[in-house]
Amino acid sequence: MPLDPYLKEALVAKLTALADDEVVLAQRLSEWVAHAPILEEDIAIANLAQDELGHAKLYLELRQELDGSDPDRLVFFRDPLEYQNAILVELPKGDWAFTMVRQYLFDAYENLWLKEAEKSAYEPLREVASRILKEERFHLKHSVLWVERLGQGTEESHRRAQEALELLFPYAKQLFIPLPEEEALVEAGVVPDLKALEGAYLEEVTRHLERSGLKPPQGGYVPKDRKEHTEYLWSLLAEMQSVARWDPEAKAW
Amino acid sequence: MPLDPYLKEALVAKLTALADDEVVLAQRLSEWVAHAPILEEDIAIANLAQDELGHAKLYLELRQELDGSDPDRLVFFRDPLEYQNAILVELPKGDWAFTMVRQYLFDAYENLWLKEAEKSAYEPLREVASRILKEERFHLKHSVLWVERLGQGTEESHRRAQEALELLFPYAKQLFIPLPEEEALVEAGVVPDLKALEGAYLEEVTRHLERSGLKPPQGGYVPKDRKEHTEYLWSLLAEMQSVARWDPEAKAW
Amino acid sequence: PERLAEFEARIARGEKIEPGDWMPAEYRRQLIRMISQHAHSEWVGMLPEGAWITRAPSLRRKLILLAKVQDEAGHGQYLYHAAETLGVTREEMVEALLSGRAKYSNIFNYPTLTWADVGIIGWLVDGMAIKNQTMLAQCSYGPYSRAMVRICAEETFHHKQGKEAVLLYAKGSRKQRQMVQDALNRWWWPTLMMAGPHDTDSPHTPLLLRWGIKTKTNDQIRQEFLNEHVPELLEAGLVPPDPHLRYDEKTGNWVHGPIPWDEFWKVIQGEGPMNRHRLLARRRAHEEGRWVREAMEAHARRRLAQAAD
Amino acid sequence: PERLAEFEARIARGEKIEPGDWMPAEYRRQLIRMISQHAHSEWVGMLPEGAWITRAPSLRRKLILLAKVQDEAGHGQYLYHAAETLGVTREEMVEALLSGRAKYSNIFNYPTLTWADVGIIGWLVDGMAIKNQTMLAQCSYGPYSRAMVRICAEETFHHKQGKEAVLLYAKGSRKQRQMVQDALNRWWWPTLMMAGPHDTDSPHTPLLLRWGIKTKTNDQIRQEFLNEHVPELLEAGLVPPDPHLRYDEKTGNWVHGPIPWDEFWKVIQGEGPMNRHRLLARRRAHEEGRWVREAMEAHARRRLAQAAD
Repeated sequence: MPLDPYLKEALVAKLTALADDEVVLAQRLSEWVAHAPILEEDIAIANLAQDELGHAKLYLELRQELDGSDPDRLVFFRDPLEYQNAILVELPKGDWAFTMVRQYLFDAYENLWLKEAEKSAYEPLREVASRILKEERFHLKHSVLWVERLGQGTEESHRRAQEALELLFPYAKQLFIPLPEEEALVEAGVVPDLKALEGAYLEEVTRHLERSGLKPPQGGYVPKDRKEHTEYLWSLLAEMQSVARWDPEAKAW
Repeated sequence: MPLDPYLKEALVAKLTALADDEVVLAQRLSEWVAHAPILEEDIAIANLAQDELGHAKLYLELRQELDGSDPDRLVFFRDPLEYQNAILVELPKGDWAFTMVRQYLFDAYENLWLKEAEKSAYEPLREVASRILKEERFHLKHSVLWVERLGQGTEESHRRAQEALELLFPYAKQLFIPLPEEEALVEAGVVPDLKALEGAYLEEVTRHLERSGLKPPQGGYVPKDRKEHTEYLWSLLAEMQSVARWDPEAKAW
Repeated sequence: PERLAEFEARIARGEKIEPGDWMPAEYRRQLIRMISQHAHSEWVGMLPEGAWITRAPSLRRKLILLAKVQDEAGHGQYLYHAAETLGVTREEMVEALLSGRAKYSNIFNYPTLTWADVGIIGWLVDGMAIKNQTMLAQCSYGPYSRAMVRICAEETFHHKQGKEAVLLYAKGSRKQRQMVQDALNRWWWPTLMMAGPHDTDSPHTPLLLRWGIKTKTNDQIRQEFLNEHVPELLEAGLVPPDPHLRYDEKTGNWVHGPIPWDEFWKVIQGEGPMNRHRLLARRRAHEEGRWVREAMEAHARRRLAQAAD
Repeated sequence: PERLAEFEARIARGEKIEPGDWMPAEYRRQLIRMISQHAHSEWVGMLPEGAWITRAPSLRRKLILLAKVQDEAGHGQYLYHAAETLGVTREEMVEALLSGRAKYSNIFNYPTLTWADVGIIGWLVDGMAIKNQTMLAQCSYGPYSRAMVRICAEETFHHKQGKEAVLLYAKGSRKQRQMVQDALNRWWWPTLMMAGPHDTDSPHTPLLLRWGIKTKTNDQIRQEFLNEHVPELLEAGLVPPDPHLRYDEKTGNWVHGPIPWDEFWKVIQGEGPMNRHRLLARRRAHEEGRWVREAMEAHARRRLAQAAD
């Protein structure tokens, strides 16, 4: 399918936002590597971080095909206010409950989105969505199980999971707020209609959370768009970009 | 007193090392501001951080008189391997016991050193030492009291203070390792002889720690020189220098 | 009623009410509410700026910011003391804050996204705060009035430093200019809302005015702020994000467009961008500091016991 | 003694010893010591490299490093399993590590100060490890030998990737070249010491050789490492920090200067630069993970109980 200039620009923006979520989430997951509660989860979390980062790379390579931009420049040389990630993924790593509840909320969204994106009218996105979905199914299994374990484990794990949920749940709703240019992409069948997915998402996660003994909170602040961030993003990127930006004369890393 | 070129170079190195300790310690203290256990200690810790940073500025201004270097360039644009701080001050902030035991170990050293430095043959250093000593006496009072409170407080505070001491104590000894060029400065009466101070220091801190119910550990790794660092310094500086280095075109901050 | 008349007469004469003096229960209640909110605002207000101490880009700015945040902690301390003169304890006030019952200034429920935010907060947020505090320095309650005099002096300093930084960046590099304009865009409406709802929506105001707790209305304060700051911002090449902003020749006032009050009420009800984060940060510091406070108390008891021997 | 003779004959014939087979107590003891040390080394070894995942400077390097550290966790897992076949539990081994009784490779008691350290570790530290592991793949104990075959394949990959990064930086910018030479200076001697003390100071070696646990001596391993890596380093313009390093025409070997064994023994005794930090990091993860493991167990019990209904 040929993209007109307006659609092309909108798709570039959308791919960037998709990649930014993955990059930032991978960074938070990376903070856990070598510090997980059991060795098996060190493996799992390194694997998750790797997959999310790999997905970011796929999205940015799609973008590269459209506008010739360099994925590494985008990741390591964009400033915090240029990042288009959702706040959900930038919040500090917290404890294991926070990490797993966040992962679950994100995985459930991503699975839904990808299943629809597999039907995209834009073939390259369709292919990438299928590739990513294969891995994301495993992510979701993993985080579904953890939500259940924590929710139904001990009193302490339940308390921690519920506390995490209180903070995180409103931010999950931000994932369903489209970009300003996204409507045209939806109409052209290029990307799924987020607004149409939100209901199914809330139903699905509420069901699983409640089955696990957890209660999704009412209310809370939902960011209005992806220009909003928190105080935590600057430091996350300062650390992440510190080597890449350390020597202006370095040509390759 | 006129300094010959060799002494001048040695003094530049020494002033930088002195400043680096203060800059890095101020950074770790800054991480506490707004998060202290009581409001009064938020005030105290902000004040400590400010004083330490002010001292760094004084040392770097002395250096500026010698070689025209810009204090801000030195602080915000030197790389981690160029920093000459002792490892004691770069270790992550830890809990309140870690912070206060470290502060005590550093304050006790600084007070001893400054009392001798007040007799320096180099007048500008003499003056700076007197100015700094006025503040450092208060710092020492504050950290002496905290060591006592924690050591003799509750079982938990004692355990935490002792654990902090286990890790920190060997690093305090690094403070008494002179720079390669320092001997000439000592002979010329410009700076105190660290080796001569170490005995008095160990005696003083051991006495206070033991009076507070804490036991300085035997052994442990003592860094051999100020080129040694840990994994923690890169991130500390990445955060600290992130705004200053963010825009190569910015001329002033 | 006789005592009330006498009390109101004292206020009318411009006398200060002092802790031991008789006062209406409602006067006490309003003051406790206002002073403790004000104290909480200082304490919570350390968080958004405090987040940038570790990243301040020069020795001088870092020293200034440390001093500023230290001042805020100090203001918190005076204000808690001032409130204590009305018969409430610090513990009660802190507990009210941590449980989410007590309020603090809405402005601190917005995040500081870049270093420029620190400058904008110093200039505009403190600028608005000073308007309010200068008025409160005239307050009829002595301890509050005196705390305000002291606080105002320090705030004026912060205001100057914030302005100086913003003006520097406004004529700095392309990225610096962008950074500071972005920060202005984010902080403009929250700052205007700091003065509180319009007079018509502010039921407490008449009573507070009568008892000399306030001497100006919210809209008066907001107007003073605008008249001072808008010309200076424009002069610096910065543009407030209000397409309706205009100068009214007749009144000599700067007139703003519609304020997003919906947002204001949401934030007050706990649904602002950083409400949960601020409370969590305060609760976490409180929780993690518990063993420290216990050690302090245990040590103090031991000292006391030794002294008694 | 008869069984011992038969056991030694099997080894002499190149047969593998398997878990159920008879083996001398000392053989079992030595293997448990070696395999668990090896497992601990993988687990602790995740820390110095893991510290740089958040700072890796490109998508590709970050993916490679994540995969590498994941592999290390995986190696730890196989090796704990291999040790378990000898009748020791993971809990016992972990407890021995956390209490400081068990050893792990000295090399992980040095800090990673810059990004170049990650490249140097991949190339040199893994290079030395491969020499050792290739030998251990011939080990007479089946499960250890098979774990080593699998591990070697992955390590070879890490080795190649480390070398590729180092070579790139060695011909990169001035700062990159400096960074990588600095890293080489810091890691050179610790890497040479990884092969263990000289044969003359290594009392276990003869027995380990006889029982086919090892098939080469420490000095042989070290020599192989030098002969492979020194020419490649020099070719890249990097200079090992050993003024006595020279090529011996007669033997065809690269000959190193005196190794700082004092430091080696200190580090083994717990007095290396990062010993306390490594143990603390492992203990802290263990402590902070306790409630998680408890939740896992509680959940598993509940599941089991439900299944039984």
